[in-house]
Amino acid sequence: MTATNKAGTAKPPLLETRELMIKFGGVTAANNVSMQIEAGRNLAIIGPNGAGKTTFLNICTGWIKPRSGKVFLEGEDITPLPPRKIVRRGVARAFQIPQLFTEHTALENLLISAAAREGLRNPLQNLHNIRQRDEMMHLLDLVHCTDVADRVVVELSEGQRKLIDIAVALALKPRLLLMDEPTSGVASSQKHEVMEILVGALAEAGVTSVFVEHDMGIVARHADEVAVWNAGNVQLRGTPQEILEHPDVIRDVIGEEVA
Amino acid sequence: MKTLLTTSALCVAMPLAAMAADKPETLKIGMTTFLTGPASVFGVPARDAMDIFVENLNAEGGINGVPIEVTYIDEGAGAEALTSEYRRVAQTEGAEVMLASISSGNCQTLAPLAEDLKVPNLMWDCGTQRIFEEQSYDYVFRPQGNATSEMLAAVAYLLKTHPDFETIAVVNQDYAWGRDSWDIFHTALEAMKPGVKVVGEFFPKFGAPDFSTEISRLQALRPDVVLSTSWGGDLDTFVQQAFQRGLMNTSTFVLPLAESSLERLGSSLPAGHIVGARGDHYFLHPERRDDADFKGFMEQYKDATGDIPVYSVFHASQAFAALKTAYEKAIADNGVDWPDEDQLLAALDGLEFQGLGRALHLREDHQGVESQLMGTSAQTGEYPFATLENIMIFDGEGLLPPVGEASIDWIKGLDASFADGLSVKTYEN
Amino acid sequence: MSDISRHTTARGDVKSGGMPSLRALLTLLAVLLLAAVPFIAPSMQLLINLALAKGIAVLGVTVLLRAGQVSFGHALFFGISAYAGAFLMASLPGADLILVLIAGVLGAALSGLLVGLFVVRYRGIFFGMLNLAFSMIFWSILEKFYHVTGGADGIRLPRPTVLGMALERSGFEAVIFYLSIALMVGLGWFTLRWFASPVGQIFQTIKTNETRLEYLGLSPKRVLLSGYLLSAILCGVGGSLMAMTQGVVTPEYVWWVRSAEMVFIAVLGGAGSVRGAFIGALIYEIVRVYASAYAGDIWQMLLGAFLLVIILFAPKGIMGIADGLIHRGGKRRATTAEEAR
Amino acid sequence: MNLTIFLLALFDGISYAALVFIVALGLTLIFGVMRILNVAHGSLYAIGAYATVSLTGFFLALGFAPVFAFPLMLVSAVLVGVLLGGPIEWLLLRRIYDKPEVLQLLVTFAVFMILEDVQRLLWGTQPYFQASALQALGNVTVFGVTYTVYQLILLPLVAICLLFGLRFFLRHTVIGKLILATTEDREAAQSIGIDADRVFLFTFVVGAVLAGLGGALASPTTSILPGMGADMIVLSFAVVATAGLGQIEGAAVTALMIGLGRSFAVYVWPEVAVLVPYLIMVLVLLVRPEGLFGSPVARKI
Repeated sequence: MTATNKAGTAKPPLLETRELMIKFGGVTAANNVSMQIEAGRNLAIIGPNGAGKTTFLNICTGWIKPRSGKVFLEGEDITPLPPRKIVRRGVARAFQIPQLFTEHTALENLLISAAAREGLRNPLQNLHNIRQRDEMMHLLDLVHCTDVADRVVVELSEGQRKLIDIAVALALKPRLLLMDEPTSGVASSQKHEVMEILVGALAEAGVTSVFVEHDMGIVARHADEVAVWNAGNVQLRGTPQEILEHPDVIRDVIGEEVA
Repeated sequence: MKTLLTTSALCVAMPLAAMAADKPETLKIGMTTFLTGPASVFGVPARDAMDIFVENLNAEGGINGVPIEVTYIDEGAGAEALTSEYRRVAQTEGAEVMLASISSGNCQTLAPLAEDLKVPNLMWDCGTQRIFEEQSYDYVFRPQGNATSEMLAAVAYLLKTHPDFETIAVVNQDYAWGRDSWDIFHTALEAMKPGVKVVGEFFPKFGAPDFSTEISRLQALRPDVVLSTSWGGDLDTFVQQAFQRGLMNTSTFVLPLAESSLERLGSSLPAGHIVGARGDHYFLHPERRDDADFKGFMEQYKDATGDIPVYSVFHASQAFAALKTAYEKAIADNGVDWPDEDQLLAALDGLEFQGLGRALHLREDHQGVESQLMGTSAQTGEYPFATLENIMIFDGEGLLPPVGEASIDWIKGLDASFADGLSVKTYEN
Repeated sequence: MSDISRHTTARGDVKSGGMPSLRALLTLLAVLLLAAVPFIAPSMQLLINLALAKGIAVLGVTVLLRAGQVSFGHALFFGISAYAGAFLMASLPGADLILVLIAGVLGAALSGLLVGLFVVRYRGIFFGMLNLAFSMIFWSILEKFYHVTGGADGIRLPRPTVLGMALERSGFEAVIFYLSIALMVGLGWFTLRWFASPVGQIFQTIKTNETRLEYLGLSPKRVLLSGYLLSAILCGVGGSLMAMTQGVVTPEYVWWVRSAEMVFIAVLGGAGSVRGAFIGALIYEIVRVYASAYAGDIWQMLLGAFLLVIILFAPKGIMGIADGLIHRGGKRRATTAEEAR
Repeated sequence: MNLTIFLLALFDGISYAALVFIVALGLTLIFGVMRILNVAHGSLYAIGAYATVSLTGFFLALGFAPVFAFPLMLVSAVLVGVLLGGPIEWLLLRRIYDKPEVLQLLVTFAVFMILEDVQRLLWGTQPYFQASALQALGNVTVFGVTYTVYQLILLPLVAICLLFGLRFFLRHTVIGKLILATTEDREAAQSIGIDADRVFLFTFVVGAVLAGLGGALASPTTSILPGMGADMIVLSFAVVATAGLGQIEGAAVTALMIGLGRSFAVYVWPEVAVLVPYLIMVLVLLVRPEGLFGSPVARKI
């Protein structure tokens, strides 16, 4: 994956958007967004509420269709595809509000994810007996949720659900993982620890990630690259250090965080 | 050796054993009838009547000292409940005779079942002519006429009273009875009066709440005659709406089942329309109304229910009469205390019996030969509803195809002289 | 007989990994008791046979309930299968029982696929209503096209042969009865396994989160369709058995009240429970027949009141009550895959 | 098809549509506000008809003029709403608002089964007919075709009044606005002090009154007999679903479509007349899943 970067322009970027436009009512949620996401990096997206960050993730995964503009995955136009087909091409997603099968246990959520990935069709095999069970237990271990493996999702804490949500996405073995505020709902004392675990897991699996984040401390420590969103477009892009020291960012974004 | 002896002893004993059954404490019979659903307009009166017949007979000591006990089965509860209940009553409760049923569909289901269960079954009210024409049964009998005799009587009456009509339209319920009865009526018309033009055929769905559309079309078509073999709420609604819209002033209605709606229709059935009763069933039966038993029953029934009896009550009376007569005949013929099944079946063959109407008899194919009464509606003021005048009672024999022949084929071979050849008695009212 | 008990013990073994649990034991006993009915209570045989046929159809409704969907038109597949069998018998007199069953199930599967392709776009009330509309269309056709379908009186379905043998009523009824028991055990076992399998588990997520389903790379419509097909086939098997047991098929098979009745039974037995479908059907049929025999005027009212009591006071149905009794005092673990077994 | 026949079909369709609309109106109102599809609606319709027939018969026997039948229809409808609708909501539905849709539907189905037998116990199995209201208004002849004033003029008039009356009520009265607010967002409405329980009770009673009124208005033209409710409920379901659940104006348009479709079918292709409502429903829903006038609900993630 990292080879792509070194090869330079020979290979198209992992994900690229060109001139995305969309409006909801009178609000411009995406205003001519053109962006490239290179493989092998963890890109953080920051910006005030309503800047269009989640909309960007929605468009990239096909949940919302842009009025104009296109999305490319390794050079292939995926704009018209429904989310499931984009997922099948290696783009997974975790959500701000965890999207889990609430009547299933944490482990079952992962097993179902693995089953979806492998396309298991045998109607006589028990879900708990599938070959990928150990792999999923390992994944649960990665997100430090082994102890709640057999608990039904509705019984879990918000933070645990966020982690399971990410693990479910990781279980698909994606190339690119899009996360919407991965640490919201996690106790602030544990945020860094959780991010540590996550980034480690991503690195181990060789997954590129894009995550929307409000906590600048997290961004500073765990992102390889930062994109600042404002009024439906990327305002700035750079290394965490460059961005966090930029006066506009200090004024618009960090100021708001403090407020 | 010993076995041989026993066997031969048994052989000797067998015919004797077959000669007499143990006299039961009660004669159990099962009767299927509609207690729920639209057809309960027939089912409930028949049950009420049956209760009266049974009570009366038991008060006299029953049949040869054996009182009768009836178990009713609701035809309205659906086919599964009906068949399983039928079996339960016939097998577990030990009913000796079953009376089934009102619905032709149920008759077609239950007739083969009765045959398989080997329980004598009197088809007391269903109209389909097909039963004995398509199959022969040992255990199934019909103590009443069928669609063929009923429709032919209506055709004959129409031809006798309105010889000059040219166009006809039909509005029948969309189910087997509505379709079959029109097939017979239409085939008969074509054979006996070939020039008649059918200007409209409507089959609104069973239980339709509204006939405005059909009536609008009939008003545009202006047929001389409108036929409807509908019954119950459908017939009431249709006649009421037709009356309201003035259709009954411009066309003559032929309503072969309207006897059962006379009381409910009240003043909405004007004078001059043709009314039938699926047999010679009429609470003012011109030949029977002065008889003591007829009058007595009418009063008893009126006291019990507050209504005048409709044809299903007559059919119940015929089934009951057939049952009672068959047992008495079997007992007398064999000189036994109580007949066994074979003796009962033998007695039923060719049985003659009389219910509230004229006497009937069963043909060799087990089909009953029933007279048919037709009349014309009249509002005399004597009752708050229409009564009949110009009543004709047709002898049933001429209205049925010969044994073994299918109705439709037989009717196709009839001609204009058919109506004149029938044996009929006419009464002013 | 022997193969029936083998099926049952096999299920018991799988369930608890070799240790027959109380539940498996009770199930085995219940099946054995049912199989003994022709000997101990012959007059109940027909009634129970009809209940079993209906139970298999209710199992189809149960499958959909697992995905949180309720169909008010599944009598459609029940009826299509029954009529397919009747038409087959009409055009091919003396056809074999197996052939009638196959024709019925094929008809149900095919129509299930066609109707399913449309209705899987809907959820909740609309899903239920659209199913209702399809069943009512078929019902109207049956009633209306009298010359083909026999109208409201339906079509008689003569007794099919059994493996080439023409049987008397009693023999045929015995065959149908044990066939129904075998199918109940076989299909019940299959459905249990299917519920616990990856496909079945994915199907049940329709109830909780379709967004995640889509983001697992799966089409919720396709997923729902797979279960819809299974449910149509199960209804089809039930319809064929019912038609052969009754010997007649009528449009009443498809009437909406019949569909509602299936949902009724599924909820009565315990919404989503495989055993509940059959227990519910048995209880329903028995209550209904005896209520109509002994309270001819108010049997509907009794059934309605019965349903109200169940929903208000025991919403998990009879299986919920039974579970409560079995597990009383014991710890209750509620993982879905476990429950599915 | 000449003009006369066209007009005939038109009249038939309109009078039929008016009646169906009145019944469907109550159903869609209840669903719109409470998200409950009330299967027992058909029974309330039937009981409204029975009550009208009995009351009218009683008062006519006392020597009242036939015109008196009209106020009695209203009385019957209100009786159905208050004596049946009220307790059904109060005793049963209130307990199940938090239960799954399936159970809610089944509760109303159970009520339907019970009420079917109640009708039979109270009124027996013989059909009733009470046409004095119809006769009181007489006939009108249009283009050589006789039609009853009741069906051609009164029924459509009542339907139109109800349509606009209910619109006005919901949008321009305090109670109406409370109902709409509760419909939009029940929790928000409760948080600003609206008693949702009372709104629901009121809505259900109004819906039941409309069902009863439908039956009352139908009674002069049709036989009242057991089972009449089951047919009506399926038909009004079809109207309501085709229109979009909770759409009042939509229900009017759909009822008209179904009424006209049916009456024209009788002239063009009688065999499919019964199929028309369901065909329209399936076709509409295939193209517009949320119904003709319903709006799609966006899923939020």
